[in-house]
Amino acid sequence: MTKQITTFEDFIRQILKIIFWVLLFLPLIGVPVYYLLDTVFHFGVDVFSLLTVHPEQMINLINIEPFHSLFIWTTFPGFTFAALFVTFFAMLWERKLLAKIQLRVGPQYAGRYEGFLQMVADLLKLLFKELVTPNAVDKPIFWSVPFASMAIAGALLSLVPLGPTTYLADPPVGVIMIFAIIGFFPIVTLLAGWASNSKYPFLGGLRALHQLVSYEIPLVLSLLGVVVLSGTLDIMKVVTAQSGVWYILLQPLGAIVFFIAALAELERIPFDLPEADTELVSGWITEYTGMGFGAVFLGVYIKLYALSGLFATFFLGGWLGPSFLPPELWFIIKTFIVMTAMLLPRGVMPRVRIDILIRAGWGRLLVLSFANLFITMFLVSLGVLHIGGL
Amino acid sequence: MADIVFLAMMAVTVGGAIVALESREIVYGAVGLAGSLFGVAAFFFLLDAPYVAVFQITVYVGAVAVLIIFTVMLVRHETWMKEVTYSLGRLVGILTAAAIAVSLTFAWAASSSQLPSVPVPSTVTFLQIGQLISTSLSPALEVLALVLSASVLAAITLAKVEREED
Amino acid sequence: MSEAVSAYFIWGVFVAPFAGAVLVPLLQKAPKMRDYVAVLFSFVSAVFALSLLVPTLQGQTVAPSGPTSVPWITALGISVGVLYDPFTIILSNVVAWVSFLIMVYSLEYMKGDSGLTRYWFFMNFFIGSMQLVVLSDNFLSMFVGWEGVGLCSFALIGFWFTDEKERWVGTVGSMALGEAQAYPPSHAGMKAFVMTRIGDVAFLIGIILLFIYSGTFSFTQLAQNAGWATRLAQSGLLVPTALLIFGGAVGKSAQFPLHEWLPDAMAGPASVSALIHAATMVKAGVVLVARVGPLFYFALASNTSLVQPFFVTVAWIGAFTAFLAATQALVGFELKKILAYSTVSQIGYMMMALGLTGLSTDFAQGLSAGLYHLMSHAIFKASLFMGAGALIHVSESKYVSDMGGLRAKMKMTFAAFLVAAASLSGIPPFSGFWSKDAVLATAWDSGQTGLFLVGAMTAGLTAFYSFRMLGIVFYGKQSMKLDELEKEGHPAREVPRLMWVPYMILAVGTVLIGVLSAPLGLENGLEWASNAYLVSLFPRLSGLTGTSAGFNAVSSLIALGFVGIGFAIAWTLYVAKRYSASKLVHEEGFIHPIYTFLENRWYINAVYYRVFVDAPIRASRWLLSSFEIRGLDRVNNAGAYLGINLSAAGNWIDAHVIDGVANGFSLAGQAFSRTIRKVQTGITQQYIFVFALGLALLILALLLGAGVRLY
Amino acid sequence: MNTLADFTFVSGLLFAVGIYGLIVKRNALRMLFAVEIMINAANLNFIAFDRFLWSNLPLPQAALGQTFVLFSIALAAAEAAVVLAIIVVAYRLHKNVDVSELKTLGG
Repeated sequence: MTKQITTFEDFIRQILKIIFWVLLFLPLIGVPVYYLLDTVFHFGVDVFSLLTVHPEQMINLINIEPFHSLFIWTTFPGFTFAALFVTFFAMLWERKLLAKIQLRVGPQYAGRYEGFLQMVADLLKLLFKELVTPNAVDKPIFWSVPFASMAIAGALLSLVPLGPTTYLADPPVGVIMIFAIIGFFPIVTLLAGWASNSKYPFLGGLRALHQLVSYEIPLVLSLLGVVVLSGTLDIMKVVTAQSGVWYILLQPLGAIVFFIAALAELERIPFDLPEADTELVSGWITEYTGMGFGAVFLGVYIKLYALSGLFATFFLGGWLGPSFLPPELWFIIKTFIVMTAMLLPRGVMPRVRIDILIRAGWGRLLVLSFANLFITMFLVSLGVLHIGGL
Repeated sequence: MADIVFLAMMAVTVGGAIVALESREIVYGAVGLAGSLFGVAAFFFLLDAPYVAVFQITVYVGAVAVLIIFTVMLVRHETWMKEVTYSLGRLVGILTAAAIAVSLTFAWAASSSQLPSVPVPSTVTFLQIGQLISTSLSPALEVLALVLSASVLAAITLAKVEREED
Repeated sequence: MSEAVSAYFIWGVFVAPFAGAVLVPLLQKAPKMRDYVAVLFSFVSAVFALSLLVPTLQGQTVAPSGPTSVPWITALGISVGVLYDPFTIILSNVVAWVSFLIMVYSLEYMKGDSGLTRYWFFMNFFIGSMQLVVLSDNFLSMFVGWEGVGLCSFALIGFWFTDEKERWVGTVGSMALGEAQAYPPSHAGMKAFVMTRIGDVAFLIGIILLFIYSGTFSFTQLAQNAGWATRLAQSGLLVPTALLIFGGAVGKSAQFPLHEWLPDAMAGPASVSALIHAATMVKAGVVLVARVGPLFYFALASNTSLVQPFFVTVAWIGAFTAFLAATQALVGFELKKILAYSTVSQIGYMMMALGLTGLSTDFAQGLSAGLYHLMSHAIFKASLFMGAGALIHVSESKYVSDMGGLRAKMKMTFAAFLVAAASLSGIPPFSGFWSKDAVLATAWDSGQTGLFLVGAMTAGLTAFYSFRMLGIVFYGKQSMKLDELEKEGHPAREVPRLMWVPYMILAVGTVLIGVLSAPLGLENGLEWASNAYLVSLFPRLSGLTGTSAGFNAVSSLIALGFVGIGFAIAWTLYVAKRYSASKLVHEEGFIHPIYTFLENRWYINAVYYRVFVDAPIRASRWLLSSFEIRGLDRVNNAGAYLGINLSAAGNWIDAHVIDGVANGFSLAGQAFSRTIRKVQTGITQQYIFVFALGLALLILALLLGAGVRLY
Repeated sequence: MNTLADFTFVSGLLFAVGIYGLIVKRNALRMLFAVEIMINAANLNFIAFDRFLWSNLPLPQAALGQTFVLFSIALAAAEAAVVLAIIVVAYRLHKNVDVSELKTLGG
């Protein structure tokens, strides 16, 4: 592996190389180790704040409190948790559930019982597959899409509170932040379609653009009723405002619109036109192979989890529930129920046509969400409902 | 002295702007522009204006960038490739931009002693912005709504006329 | 005592029709739905109004909980809000319920018309605007509603804008002073619009004057800080301002001299006429005077005689208009036109009552009389108009001479018509008798004998034309037209239930009000409402305890005498048919010229057309023919001849001398422009370049100018 | 701590870049980019000055800077929509998006 050192220049080069790698990996390994030790020995020096000079400004950005529990948080409610446990479980659940609905068996062999290790097998398969980069693609954009897909889904996830103390970020404008993050998805799909430089991905990307843009707006507007009722844009406060009545009872129209728009945002059946496999092979993800495909797919499922969680948060009272179970568990139960509801249409519904889809988005859902908003505002101004809880 | 976060954001913002203008592939330019605007949004965060920042992201990244990329795709690829930049023109541009930058630098250096270096405590919340918009600035809001609907109508009309001619 | 009612209910009264108006075009694709939604929203408005009326009827003042005013133009401190007091609430209820019944009636009456979306939109908008006029708490938002009413009247009068011949109002071919007396609907709409606009301009000038002197449009603020009245009085503008504002009422309520538009406003559908006459448009003027009168009267706490001329004007204009229109109604042959004249006449009564407020000792008495008459008039006139619509529907003609003998065939319509006409002519015990009596009693009590006599005489005329109309339409032989229709297989029969029920309800209402008026103490109740209205504006009047004039035996006997005479003549001529009326009219004698004079509307209309329509047209024609063609053109021609000769001479000089110079100049100019043109390239980049350089230089120059050292 | 001068520096840089782009580029879309960059430079200035100079004043002034930027962003979005529509139309008519070639509009 290493070349024989014969000259002084080689020696210097080798030293510099070692220094470079050490400098590169020291923060990556050293800082976490430092914090791990810090929990035991309490050094009293906050290295993280030494690295960035004014972290308190960033506190406004993401309300991360003491830094030493960063690790727990990122793993438990955050990305790793979602990716490893929820997503895997959701995929397996989806496949088994749909199989049962359609009187099939579903995954059967991997794992001892009902093929419960199927997803691990799939992951291994994807990991060991060759990463093919088609000739005509625009490489930088093409390969940034999987990461962007995962990152944006993760960003959305970071806004979902799991419990009263278990949350990643609690910005004062959380609801609008959701809108901002959702706005990234069309770009990613469009860029994926364009960068693949191939017929089907491009068509899929354009379809995705139409669909996502059309349904983003009802999605946003359907939440405004909730915002009016709770009188805040802070997601945590929206949850606590539901301690009396869940908003699904006060906002049934908004909940329905949000649910349908979320289905469309997720490109799930019956709104799976961008990746309609009978027409477009696999839509905008056709050209991805191996773990690239896996990453895009992971992003999609994290998004599913995040949007289900948001539905639970906004309409089902989030982590609120009787105290015999921890709030985090309540949240997960509700999210799981919503997720199942989102998976179900795939088993029973056909795909809609593009014009119906667009017309439903602009002509029906938009009107319904406006109606919801106006009814809410009317009721609030009449004094039937009250801002900031019931 | 500016800190690391600030410098990084500055790099993203200005770098994104330069990429937006100088990239060979115009899609990269669009992405660069989105990055630059995102950087500006980060500055808004830094300046305790989270509402404006999120609004900026929603509008620019969520809407304008999508529109631009969409437009890029509607126009044939070869058209962008015809793009030529004359070296003389570039020199002139750089000089002018430098002139602007230099004069602005002078202005800023001259007045820096009088400008506050520490921000005053901010108490503005988005609720207050909303109140301001819906009360004393409501005429402006109405005019803005008119302008927006007019521009949407204009855009639709332009597209529609074209379809009829096809 | 006060009853808390959500303020949103008050807003709802006028917001609901507006919302309905907005919804109607959206539901264009579902016509049935659209019709019912339109009616539903007027019903919602009426229910909102009723929710305010209930506590008022229990003798409580409504104290709304919630915002009664929201900022509108903050820069001028103007807000839009609602004013609520028993007076307003009663008015608003009359408007709301009568409108609602008319809307129900239109469901059947307008069935199958092609412009129904337009119709429902403007009807709802009309109701909303009227409620805005009634309920708004300041002049400016009232003016908005006012103009909304004007716009809707224009659109609805000219509803059948395609101008088919049978929709024309007036008899085609009849002339007066060489002016045609028949107009197509679109013309009638325009006429209404232009004529009321004259009044509106006066109104606007008036309220702006008021604003200049008081700094506010709000009624309550005007009432509380009365310093403006003194200032106005000092500059001698008090009465002129009041009269200017009254000008708006003159236009909208069709009072002399701006009354001519209303008879022609019949060109619209009958339901529209009912709405305009009974519930909305013409009542707007009454509402306005009821608002303005107290303001001007009580603003000058010490010296109320300063505004006396205003009230004298109002009262006499009202009385004169009542008489004028009643005489014209005597000879009308178009069913709706007779009713229109009668509306003008009855509004005249209301104006008279409102004018009498300031002339008598008890201000509230006239106010309550006016309100009473407005109420009863709204009810019986809406009934009459809807009945007229049914009759026109059945006989397919607007002329009373084409009807006749319909008594047996349209029993319901006849019953409603009879009751309403009796009420109109002031026959006891119908509501019209009591309300007219209240007006006349006020005149009698305040010692205005002249006004009283005019009013009483007009009452006689009213009885005459009411029963003349009734006699021609329902008694006697069936007309030729109806015979023809019968032959064609369309015999006259009762209209559908959806049509006759609304006006039957109103007819029953007029009976009920009439019969129960005395036992329920209705007049005292209205007096209380008027007092409450005045007190709500001027708290210092809280001791006001005037009671209604009640039944004044002398005045009502005199009036009844006149009514009896009119009734007797009409009965003899048209019901019993002892004499031939047409013979009486067409024979040479003293009646014929009077008949012609009345038929031609006292020639006022013709004179208006002469002066305001034809004269400008003639003037411009004359300008064209004599000034333009004979004058200017000759000058031009002469100039041209001169020019030709001169140029022939000049040609030589030109060719030899000037060209040299000119060419020299042009060459220089070309060279110059060639140089200068390069600046204006149309290339954005260059502009930006220059802009940026200029910006940089400007910054540097400013810095240098400020004494900043650059090194 | 970042001073006001830091933010104005960034804003000035962005503005200069925008000016450069407007002068050098002839592609309509690039010019749109440049304009957007300049607008954002201005917005950044608004927010920065508001934050440093005005945000402790009573309410109307304190929120004015942010409010103004909100309006500005909305207007910029409208402008972008119209410009992009024009670009698409111009491309369909002339098969070109180079402004120096689109001179027929100038008559």
